[in-house]
Amino acid sequence: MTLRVLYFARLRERFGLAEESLAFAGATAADLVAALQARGGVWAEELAAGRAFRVAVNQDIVALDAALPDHAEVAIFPPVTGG
Amino acid sequence: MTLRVLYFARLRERFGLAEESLAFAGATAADLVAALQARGGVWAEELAAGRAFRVAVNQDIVALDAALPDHAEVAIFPPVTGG
Amino acid sequence: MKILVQADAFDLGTEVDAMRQGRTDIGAVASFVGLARDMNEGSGVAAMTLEHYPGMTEKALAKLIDEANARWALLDVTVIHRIGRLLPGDPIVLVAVAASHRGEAFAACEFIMDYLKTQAPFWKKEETPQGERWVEARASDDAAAARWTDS
Amino acid sequence: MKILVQADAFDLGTEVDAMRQGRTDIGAVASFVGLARDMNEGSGVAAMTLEHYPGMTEKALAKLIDEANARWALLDVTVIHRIGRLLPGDPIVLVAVAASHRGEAFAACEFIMDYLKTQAPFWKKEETPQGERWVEARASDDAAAARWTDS
Repeated sequence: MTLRVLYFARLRERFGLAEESLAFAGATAADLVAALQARGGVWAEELAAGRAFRVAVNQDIVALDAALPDHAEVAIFPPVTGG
Repeated sequence: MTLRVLYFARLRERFGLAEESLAFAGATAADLVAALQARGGVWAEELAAGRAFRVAVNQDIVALDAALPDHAEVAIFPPVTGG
Repeated sequence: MKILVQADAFDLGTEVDAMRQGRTDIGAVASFVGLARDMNEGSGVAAMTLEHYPGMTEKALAKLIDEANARWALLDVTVIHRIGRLLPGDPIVLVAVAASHRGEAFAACEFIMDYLKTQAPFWKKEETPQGERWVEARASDDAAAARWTDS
Repeated sequence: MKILVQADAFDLGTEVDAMRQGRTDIGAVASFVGLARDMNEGSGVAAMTLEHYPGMTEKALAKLIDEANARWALLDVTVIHRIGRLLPGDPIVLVAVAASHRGEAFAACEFIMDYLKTQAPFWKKEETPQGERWVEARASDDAAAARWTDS
């Protein structure tokens, strides 16, 4: 499937990337995170188990076991700090 | 002792009196209330045991066993309903 | 700290701006405005008149604010309560609390309102189609104030 | 209901007056303004920049308000959150809730703020003498939001 993946705030800066289009063979948010970790470097570091980040699918925050629909807009970002 | 006694809101209207100066022989707020009840009529009715009213001495709400200093400003009024 | 008992209307924006003016240490302002409603206890209310106990009113409000300051780290508090005749939609009371953080500001603002409702000597008389009537104190207001002594 | 995400400043008085305009059924308006402080985590903050996730932000705020409406009988809600670069003393966020009675207004206003702090996709970057830094999420904010699921 094809995904649009967005990064925000500290993760956007660390990855040097705000957005990408991704051909993806997995099923869940956890599979996507694993695929991104496999890139190594800052990706492995920031998305390591135990690091705090959030995943949103089509603009709703989801748990890592959430299924990803084709053409989903997936966003990965640090815990929010507005307000 | 001499007291200045003030009445507010519904009690002021029922007693037909906003303020009076009173020569008083008792010691506590309860004694004053008993003296006023002894007037009979609306006084006995409004200040009967079980009726909700408040007593303030020198502008602080007090319990009925509070002592009354000479020349105290005593106020008797219904439970408050501002805000 | 500012305490006013007045017949005139007040303006929430003006009061909160005055608290903030020239300061950069305030992180949170919680505020409350109570308004006269057109309906109470099931009947229409055309107007209300607020009576108070001059002298004690200001003293009681200052005591509430002192107690809030003793409980929470506050940067500023404003309380304004109107008296006299008010129409539905008119603002009656304003409480605004400035603090570094929101938890303190919210708690102190609600505490002051809850205590004001049971401790400050104001009384409301309503004009209804059935005639004038004094508003009765509510058990729910006593319960709201009691919450703060349990914690 | 009004939700705005904007770079421009907002005015508390104007927003609350807009809620009240022409209504006589509102008895209580609880409101909150969060402001940029000159100090955080022990160091001076010269300015901050707020980033957000366009699209999701509005959706997340609407969801918070829907949840507040489901929990309490509310008459109107306004939420405004600023984005972009802000200086100490600048207002960041406004939440105002109108209801018939104060209990609902206070609870919903604090609920919306607590959830906004943990659910709405905004991020703050501060300018300090030690350089720029992203603000870290606080455990106390998670705890504040969790209170509402325990009750």
